[in-house]
Amino acid sequence: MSELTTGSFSIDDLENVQITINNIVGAIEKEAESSDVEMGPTVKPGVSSLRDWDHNVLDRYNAVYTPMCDQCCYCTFGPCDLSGNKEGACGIDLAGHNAREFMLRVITGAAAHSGHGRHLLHHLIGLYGKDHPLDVGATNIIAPNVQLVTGVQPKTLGDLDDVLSYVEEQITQLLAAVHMGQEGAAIDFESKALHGGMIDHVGMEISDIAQISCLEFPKADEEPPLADIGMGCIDSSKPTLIVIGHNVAAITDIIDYMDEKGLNETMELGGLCCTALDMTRYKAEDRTAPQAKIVGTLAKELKTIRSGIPDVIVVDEQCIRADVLEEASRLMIPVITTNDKVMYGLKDRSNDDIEDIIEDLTTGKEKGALMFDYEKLGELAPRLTIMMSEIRKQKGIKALPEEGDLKAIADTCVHCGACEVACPDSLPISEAFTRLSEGDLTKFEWIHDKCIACGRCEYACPKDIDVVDVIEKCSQSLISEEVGKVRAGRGPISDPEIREEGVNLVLGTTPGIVALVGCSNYPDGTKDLYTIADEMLRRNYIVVVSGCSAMDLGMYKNEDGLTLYEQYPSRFRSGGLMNTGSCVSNSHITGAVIKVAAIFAQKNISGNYEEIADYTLNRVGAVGVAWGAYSQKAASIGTGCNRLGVPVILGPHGSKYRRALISKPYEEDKWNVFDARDGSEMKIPAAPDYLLTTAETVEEMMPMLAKSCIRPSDNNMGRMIKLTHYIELTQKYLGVMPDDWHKFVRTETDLPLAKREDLLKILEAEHGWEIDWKRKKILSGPAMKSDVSAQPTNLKRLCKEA
Amino acid sequence: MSELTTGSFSIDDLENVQITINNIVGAIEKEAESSDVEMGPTVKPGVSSLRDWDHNVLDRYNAVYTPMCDQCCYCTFGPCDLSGNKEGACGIDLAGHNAREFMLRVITGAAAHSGHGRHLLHHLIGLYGKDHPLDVGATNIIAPNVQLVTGVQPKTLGDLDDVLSYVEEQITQLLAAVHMGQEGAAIDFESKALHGGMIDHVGMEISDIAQISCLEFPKADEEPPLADIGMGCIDSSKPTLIVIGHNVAAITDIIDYMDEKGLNETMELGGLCCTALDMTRYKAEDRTAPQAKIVGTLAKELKTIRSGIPDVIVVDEQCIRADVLEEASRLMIPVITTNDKVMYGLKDRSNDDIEDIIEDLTTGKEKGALMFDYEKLGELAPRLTIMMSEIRKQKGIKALPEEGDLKAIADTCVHCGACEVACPDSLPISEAFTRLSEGDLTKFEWIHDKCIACGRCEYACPKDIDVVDVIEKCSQSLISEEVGKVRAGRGPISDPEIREEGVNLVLGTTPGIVALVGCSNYPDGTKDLYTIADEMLRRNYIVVVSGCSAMDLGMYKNEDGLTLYEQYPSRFRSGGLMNTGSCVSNSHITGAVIKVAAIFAQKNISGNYEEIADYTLNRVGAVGVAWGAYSQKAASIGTGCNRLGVPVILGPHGSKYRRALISKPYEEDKWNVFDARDGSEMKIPAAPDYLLTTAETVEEMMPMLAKSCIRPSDNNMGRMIKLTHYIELTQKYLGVMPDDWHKFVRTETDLPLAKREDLLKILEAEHGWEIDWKRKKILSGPAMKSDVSAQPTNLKRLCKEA
Amino acid sequence: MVDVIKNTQMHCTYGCKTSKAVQPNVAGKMISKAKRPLLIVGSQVLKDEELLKRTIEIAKKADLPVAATGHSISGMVDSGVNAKYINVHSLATYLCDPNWKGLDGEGQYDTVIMLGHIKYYVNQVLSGLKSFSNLKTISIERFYIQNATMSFGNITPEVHVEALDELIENL
Amino acid sequence: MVDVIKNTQMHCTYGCKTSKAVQPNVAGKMISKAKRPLLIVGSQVLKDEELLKRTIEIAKKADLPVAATGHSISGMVDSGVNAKYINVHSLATYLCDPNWKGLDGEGQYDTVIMLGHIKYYVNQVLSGLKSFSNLKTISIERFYIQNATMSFGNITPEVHVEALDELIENL
Repeated sequence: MSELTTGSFSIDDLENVQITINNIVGAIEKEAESSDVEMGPTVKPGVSSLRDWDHNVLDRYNAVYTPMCDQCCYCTFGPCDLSGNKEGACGIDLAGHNAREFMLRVITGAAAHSGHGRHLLHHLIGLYGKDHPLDVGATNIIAPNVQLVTGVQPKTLGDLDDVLSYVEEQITQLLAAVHMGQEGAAIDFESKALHGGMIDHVGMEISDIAQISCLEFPKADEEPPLADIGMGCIDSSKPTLIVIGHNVAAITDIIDYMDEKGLNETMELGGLCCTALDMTRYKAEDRTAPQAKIVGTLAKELKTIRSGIPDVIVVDEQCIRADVLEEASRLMIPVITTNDKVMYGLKDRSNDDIEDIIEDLTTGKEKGALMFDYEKLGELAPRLTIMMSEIRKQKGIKALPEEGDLKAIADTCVHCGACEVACPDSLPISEAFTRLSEGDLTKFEWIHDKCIACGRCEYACPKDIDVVDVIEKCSQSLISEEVGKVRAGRGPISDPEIREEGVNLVLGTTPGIVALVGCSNYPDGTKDLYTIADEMLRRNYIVVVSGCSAMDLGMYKNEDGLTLYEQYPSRFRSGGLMNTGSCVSNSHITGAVIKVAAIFAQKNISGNYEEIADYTLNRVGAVGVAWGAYSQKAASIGTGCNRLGVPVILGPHGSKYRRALISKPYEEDKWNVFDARDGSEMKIPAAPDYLLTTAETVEEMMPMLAKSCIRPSDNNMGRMIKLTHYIELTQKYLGVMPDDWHKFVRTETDLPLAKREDLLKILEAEHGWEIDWKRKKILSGPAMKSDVSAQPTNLKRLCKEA
Repeated sequence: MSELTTGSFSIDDLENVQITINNIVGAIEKEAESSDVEMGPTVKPGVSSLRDWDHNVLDRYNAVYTPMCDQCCYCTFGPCDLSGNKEGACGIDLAGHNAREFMLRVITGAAAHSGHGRHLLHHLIGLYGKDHPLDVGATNIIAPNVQLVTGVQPKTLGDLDDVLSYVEEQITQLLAAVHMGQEGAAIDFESKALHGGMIDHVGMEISDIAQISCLEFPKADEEPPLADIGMGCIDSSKPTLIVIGHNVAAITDIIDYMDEKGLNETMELGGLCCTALDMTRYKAEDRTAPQAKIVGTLAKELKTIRSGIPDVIVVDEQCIRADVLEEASRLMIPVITTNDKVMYGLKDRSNDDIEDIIEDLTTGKEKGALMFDYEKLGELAPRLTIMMSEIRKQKGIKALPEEGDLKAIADTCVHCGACEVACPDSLPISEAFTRLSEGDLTKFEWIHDKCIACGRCEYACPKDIDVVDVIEKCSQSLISEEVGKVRAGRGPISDPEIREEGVNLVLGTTPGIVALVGCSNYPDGTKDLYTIADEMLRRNYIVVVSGCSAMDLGMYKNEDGLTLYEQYPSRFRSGGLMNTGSCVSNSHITGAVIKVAAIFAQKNISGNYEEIADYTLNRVGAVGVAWGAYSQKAASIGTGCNRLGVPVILGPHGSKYRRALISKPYEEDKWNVFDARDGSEMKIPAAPDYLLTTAETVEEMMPMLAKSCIRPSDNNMGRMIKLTHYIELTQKYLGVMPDDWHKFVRTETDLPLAKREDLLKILEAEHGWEIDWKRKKILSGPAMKSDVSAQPTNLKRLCKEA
Repeated sequence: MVDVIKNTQMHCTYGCKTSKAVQPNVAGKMISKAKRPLLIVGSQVLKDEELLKRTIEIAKKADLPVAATGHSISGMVDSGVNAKYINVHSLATYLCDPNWKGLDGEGQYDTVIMLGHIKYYVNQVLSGLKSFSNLKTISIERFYIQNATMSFGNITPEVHVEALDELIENL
Repeated sequence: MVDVIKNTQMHCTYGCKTSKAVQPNVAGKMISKAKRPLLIVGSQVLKDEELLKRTIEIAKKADLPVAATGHSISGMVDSGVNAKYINVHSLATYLCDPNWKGLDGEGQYDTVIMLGHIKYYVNQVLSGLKSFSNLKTISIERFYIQNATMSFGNITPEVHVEALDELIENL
């Protein structure tokens, strides 16, 4: 029995009894011994285990609160007025409450991802068994986040189960702290928020590696196939099935049924949000182009329904408009819910006969159905779609106003401006109606590209104008041209890629990783994202995308009609553009960062969170961007990045997360670290100068990105490259030189080669630095020394004694 | 190996490896076979498993929303204006959002309890091992809630571990649904809220049976000892250590140290909130009177600190004012935090030498310390208390204003009324200041008894008057008399008690169970609770109390100086008054209800939630009361009762939970159930006519309580008794006859004996019923039949075919 | 004329929609004009005889049916007022239901008048009516009640009595 | 005189405390009187030449140092205005810090004037200043900004230009 491992076995004299050994006490330690896996100090950290690290980081990057409301209404002592940082009835002040609010958003996001993971895992274990091996491609580190946090190196689906229980325990502990009368200090709510963010990446990783391993997704693939995207790519003459959500578990059976019955030409299958992305990954391991089409992001949901094109809608979970059933049933589109997170009050038909369900839905007796039996769903949804297409045609279901009616609708507008006050982006709806009255549709077309179709304008309108319908109708020709290409999610970054690129990242010769993540809802549509990615790719940054950002990036083409996906290689290298996959694939971005420490720097990562985060913060120039207005998940994803030492920039809507982490570069004593070689203190550049902040415009963000990638470990070549981009981007987008560029200069070789002489002159004239003009050398001036072999760390404990 | 069970064992040829078998697949089924334990249909129900039951109940008891705010600020699309039930940017409407808000409160409460349970369990397993047997007294059903929900019959501490993981999984799933873009239907958020409430009782039960089993608490004890309670029972001349919170794990070491060192006479150990209650249960299994004193509830926290009496404060978790550190350090009272839920930004001193910590705290170098090592805490806290007492005396620390200064303070009041607007109960502070200016302290004394010492008045005051200090100073003589007695928490109700009383409850001859639970913060101090309990005990109701309610009930005495605890037996029987224990002991109240079904009705309870809830709703006259303003935990406790079919009345502050469940008695088709004997429909009385509602005053609540206990299963004697109380209480407290009493009359024997003739006359004259005056019999009129052998049920599936 | 609309300070807001501050004479006229009014009287009237007296007077003069909430009914026994006990939370629930027939079976109300309630409680209960009914709600309490359609401002007990007198004159 | 305080409608409230609606002439005088003012200019000025022109005029006439946020600095190069680029979120952070020495090292500011910002963004950023600083914040945007100390109401772009002209006259 010495080969006893986790798993299941039977014993002869216990009939019908199968024994499952979930966990062998000491197994991790044993494995560590046998395979030389070192364990760090924080295996499965509790809420307070990494608090020292958090307080260390928060001392430089201060929590900045911009409350959404200066009241608290959590408990029945209240509501309490906390304005001016007053205390409420329980003694909490506005800073504490806001920190708590932010933490709650973070764990809500983390719960959404890990709740998704739990559902997937139950489902996949049901289909493939606990012993199904995990396989995510060419890597020895299957689950970098899992390993970093818990010390576990999962090999099978079953191994993920226990890790997920740890995640759930931590989330419950954090939610408990939200309760009245718990934490009293804002800084400890911040530490809890960071804990929640870290946990989120574990939950995301579990979700994605489970589905990659079971559903034949691309596995660290450097050339995953391209998929169609856009409202314009759906052939609306065919019966159309639209799926919405984030969890492909329910949908694979539909794809299989359609394949099996040869329905791919008969009908359209389109998806919105991450389920769409994961549909294109399903069975794409062999690089066959996916049949399913991506309609678009959350911002396209209402527009898609209002178009009347879907004949049936299937929803699963997350990022689904709450009014799908209401909106769809107005246009006689049956809705099938498939997940207990979203049930819409519909009758559970899981145990009913398909024919009965079809009868009830085609006759309109029921507006929709709840279906937990995915095999049944696989048959029901396509069949119903084909039938509903015919029925809806016969009934002459009419969506959107007639073009001839637009002027009359515009004339009813009284120009009260209520719609503009209600519009999240203050779009000029009133003016567009004036123009429409004159027969000019172009202003509404212009709005279409900025409008996220939230529908608030319609509720505000005293004349009950269906503003979204008007926008959509006015933009029909634009919409029909909305077609693009997205690379299917490749999954993790492979070990060979990391091995090759790690050194460039740490020395700075690859200027940085820019990760574009999160939701869409960019007031300027897809263009902003394209601008960022294009600019940074040209400058040889590594650009990684995921989720809705990955979708939007595929919607914009250059003059030759090519998307960025078609122009840049999908490899983790300087100038590479990778789509990791759906929302939960964000874990591969932090995963790649962790792997840089593991593979390039040969660090132990098991249960060694603090050291790896410290390594990242001081050496890996990576920055995340979540540009759009967004759900709670961006808060958790971003916060998970933050704890790992990766800064994140949000768009202006991101200020409504109510909390940023911003440093004060003028506090000079905050910009010191230890040199691990001897424990001496060393000055470091004030970059990144935030861990979570917002940018006002894309133009402002460009130089911020470059500066955010500057790290103490940059060698001279690396610093020169980064500084070049920082200066060039500032000049290009702000029209001026950055006023702090000189603070990043340690020696003349840090200076951009082409401008070296000019810059030396400025250093001499404006900053009083001493220059040896003969040798073009800096004699005095820099605050920092250039010493590439220094080992910058925030952690005294990692230092050798002097 | 055929005796293999869950637990741990070692194998000889695997050195240093101990194998823990957490779970044997099929073990439950096997045990079921061997011991004839039947399993119901919902073992470890997921989020949707009991949804049919919820929808069934919600069809009669409609969710009623009274929003605290008609906006939503969850995500960065917002904030959104939902007023008038508008939809926000994600499509959610005000009803849906409010249902979500309520659900979030419920799971916050549930997380607090189960997070507490997880902490306790880790701690106790660390001390006593996984195999430590569970023992809660004379019962075969050790964990009725656990068994009902999960089918597990736990025997050891280790058995609880797995159940708690299930709880954490469910809480995570529910939190996930809070995320933007999940559930769109209010009714399904309601179902999720009910799920969270049910889960809460599992979490509470785990917490309490773990500590009862390990810490020598009374075990279903019918005569637990009495403990001292009240701010007046602390001898302030002695060094005083005050502990605040809900988790006694950290405190037992302090008690042990004090015992061991003979410090019980040297210093005072007092507690606030549930930790105090559990201190009096610790080692009280043998009925020795506890040394530790209960200072009071949450409402006494600020007053206790402001008094300056504590020399050291130790906090653990839950219901601790967030400003404890700030308030305490003003009076040089060091604060020790002991739990990761509450850390106050303090330095973790767990690994430091006690002498160093004492040095830092006695010199004021640090305001407090974080201490996770409870053995160290056990020594640190008492030693520090004795030292601080001396130091604080020497420093002449002054708390509260001098009596001579009161008039001057009163004169600074400008009577702007801002304090009264800020006061949660609109207390007449301005008038009290006028009187105080005239030298009259009595108005402030009057306020003292109503004031919950939340401190909002102080923040509102433009003259910076420390209003709470003034109230407290004016009430010194009153406070010194605040002494009472509380019976230490007895734990669960025993099987013999249930066996004896079950029949009376189901037939109604014991008119009902009234459970007084939840927080204090009664604007009328302790008197309201006394009034309710006294009235109902005199009427032979069973009264069960827990938590802060149990404390407050001990603060009021009759003319003979006796508390109700001293007047009524602590047995589960008609006219019995029981304190089950702390907050988590609320699970024993639902536990008792479950046991009635299990023991009296011989129902299978394992994984059989729906049937037991249906049984309770239709046959067990129990009602909960949570009278004060309260934290989120009351929402979860109450909602757990609701799913089980137990109605709950809240005080007026409870309306701020924003959601009630109220029926419409005029919807006559809602008041039918099936008779399980043949599936026929039968009319039932409209009682309870709510599952969660509020009462405006204690006077209003009295008749509500009586009516809430009326059930279809009442026999004639039972109905007569209940109706008698309903009529008498209405007359006594409202001054009128209830206008619906006749609706509960099925036959003349249902009528109160003493008034039978008068009532028959009214039925004839006002309601047109036909009476046979000779035989004093009702010939026609009643809407319902009297049939004691009927088996009322909401569940068609439980009915025999006709 | 008593001015009751000067002070509309609230401790906290329930959102953007805020009740219109109303003077007693206007309130009086609106009550008189209502087609199907209901006076909802809370238990706080029992704490002040002057208040109770005026409550009864309002009910009688305007011939208003009274919903007596809490235990306020005990103050109106034999007062000649058409009062019925009802729990205010239940009442608010029924008031949102177009199918409810009223306390007298004659149908749903169009205007309710709130008097004698606990401030935070009535505000909370009215918050439901504000968003989930079309009912007009007039608060004549001595506090500014944000969630009513119309409300007096914050006034002293003395001014409150004067204001009610003026309201009565205008019935 | 332009009336800019008529419409103070907001989509949602951030709590009870609401900015005082202010007329252009009053705002102008307050700016002139400030001891240590800072004009914070957002990138929206670049979308409207009239607005940009007046922004520069305000800065020059009142001799205000300018914090140029977003990429607004690109519109002020060579305009003769004393402008420095800074991220507005960072700026708001420093404005809450009594130890900050300002853009020019001369010390913390007492009054900031907001112009040319994205409505929801500036409101959000100001919410931090409202609760965590003693700074006076004057919004002269064309939207009512609740979290400022003082703000114009909601006005059209045309009225906005007129209002700024009037403000300039009163500097």
